[in-house]
Amino acid sequence: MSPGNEPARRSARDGREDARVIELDIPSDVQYIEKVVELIQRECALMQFGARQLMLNLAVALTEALSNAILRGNNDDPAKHVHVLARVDPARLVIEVQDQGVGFDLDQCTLDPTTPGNVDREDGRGLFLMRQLMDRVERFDDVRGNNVVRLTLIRQ
Amino acid sequence: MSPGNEPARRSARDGREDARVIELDIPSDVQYIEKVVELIQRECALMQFGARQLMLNLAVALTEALSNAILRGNNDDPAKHVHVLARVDPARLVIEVQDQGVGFDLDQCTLDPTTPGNVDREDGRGLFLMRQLMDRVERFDDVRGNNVVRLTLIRQ
Amino acid sequence: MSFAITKEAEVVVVDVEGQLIVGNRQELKQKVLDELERGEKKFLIDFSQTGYIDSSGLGVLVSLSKKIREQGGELRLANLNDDLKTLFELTKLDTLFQIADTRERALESF
Amino acid sequence: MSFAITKEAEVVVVDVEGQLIVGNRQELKQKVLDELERGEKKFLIDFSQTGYIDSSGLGVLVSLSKKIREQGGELRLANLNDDLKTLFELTKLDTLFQIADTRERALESF
Ligand SMILES: Nc1ncnc2c1ncn2[C@@H]1O[C@H](COP(=O)(O)OP(=O)(O)O)[C@@H](O)[C@H]1O
Ligand SMILES: Nc1ncnc2c1ncn2[C@@H]1O[C@H](COP(=O)(O)OP(=O)(O)O)[C@@H](O)[C@H]1O
Repeated sequence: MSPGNEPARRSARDGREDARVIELDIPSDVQYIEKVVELIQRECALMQFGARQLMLNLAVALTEALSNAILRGNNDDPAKHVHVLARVDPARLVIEVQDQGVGFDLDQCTLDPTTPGNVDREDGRGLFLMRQLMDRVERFDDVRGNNVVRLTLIRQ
Repeated sequence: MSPGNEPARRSARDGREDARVIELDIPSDVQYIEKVVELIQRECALMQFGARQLMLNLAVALTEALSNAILRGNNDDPAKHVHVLARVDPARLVIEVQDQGVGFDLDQCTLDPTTPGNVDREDGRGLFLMRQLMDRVERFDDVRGNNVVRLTLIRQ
Repeated sequence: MSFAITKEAEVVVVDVEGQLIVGNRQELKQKVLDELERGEKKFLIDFSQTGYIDSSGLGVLVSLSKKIREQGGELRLANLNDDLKTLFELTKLDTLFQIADTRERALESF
Repeated sequence: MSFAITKEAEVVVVDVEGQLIVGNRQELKQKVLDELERGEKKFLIDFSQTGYIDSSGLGVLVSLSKKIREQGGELRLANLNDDLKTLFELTKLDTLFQIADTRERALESF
């Protein structure tokens, strides 16, 4: 083992040790959203994420992902569940929000609410805000065919 | 199918439909406790549990169970996780708090903090309060040998 | 999360305490529509005690602004913090609403 | 969750805002011990803005009451709501502490 290897090894190990994972499974009811957001905010606050990332980027984007999962994916049916996996380390937060719906086309469904024809619409800002406020938004099917939206936020 | 069977069937079905289950998995850090309690309080508030049961019985007993799991069961090691399963229906709340420790003897460990010699102790009130504030407290090992504490609170 | 309604001179002032999100936006909508039905015309929504707003909260504000205008009334917003300002800018809703820095300025502007 | 410290006449008054639990009790303990080291002798902890207290929060109160007594000082508690009263009764801590119904009564009692 050459001494030159140590810094890299140490930092890789630190990265693993510093990572924190929270997992959550809730019935589809929008009344849970705020408390779930607060729990993940607490997790990120412990990882020194700044106030703006907690109160704007994370709070709004996660609220959008959860309400879409509850209302769109699961049709507001409390018998269906939403699963949340949040992994945070000093570099980034990655959240996966899984619903029991059939999924959707992320690009097709994302509107631009800032065009003159859209700016006074009442809906259609959710995916747009998620993509503006997160560094990365992805959608995929998990192994069981359930819809997953993955949000990534780089710590600043 | 005789008509006489219907009420029983219907009420059994209603019971299932009304039940709500929340599942949570958190790293061992007491900083998460308050947010977990708030999430389960919200769940019970949606099931019409009264303010006193939310703010006294549930809040204190669950805080005790979580802090024992984090500090006693998992030795405050954030790499170890605490798993929470909360099932609530209109009749009762049942919460299971699982840690990765070897367990303990519930009766042996429960002190009476009200005796003259104990009343000015700084510790030793957790299990006593859990048992005073919940209708039932049980401890057992799950299939993997992990320690589980189960709290039951009848709705009033 | 709650919505406190007070009356200052001719203006109905709503303080949004906590979040304005999918779980409570209907409550805000109903409270304002009730006042509108009672004949009130001037509305100020004050966000000094607000945490965050989601897209459905923004949607309710858009909907209320239309309904108030239809009745010949006016809606003003006040006290957006930096995070909320960003939210309105990202969605260009800062071009749709009349937004004042302070409650006093908003009240004067009617 | 925070602990606001003010001084009324000779008495150090601590308002416990939110919960007093395992995650923040050390902060309360340290704040009171700091005042004790500065030579303060009279302490009042006001629970009018408190949600709930867990066993480790109760433990900190017991510990503080001993430390304050050791320095020849006095500790009073005030404004326990019904839930908190039950908690003190269940643990018989109502026999250990001097508990006043209101802040005023507590201040007068020194
Ligand atoms: N989890 C989901 N499951 C199914 N469809 C979704 C999901 N999330 C978003 N969508 C689709 O994308 C559309 C746009 O979503 P969004 O931008 O959040 O606006 P809104 O929800 O206001 O319509 C939704 O109307 C829905 O058709
Ligand atoms: N989850 C747990 N795992 C292991 N031991 C436990 C657990 N919960 C409680 N205990 C044991 O029971 C004892 C009494 O617990 P408690 O009444 O909460 O008082 P305290 O935690 O203040 O000692 C603890 O000191 C510990 O030895």
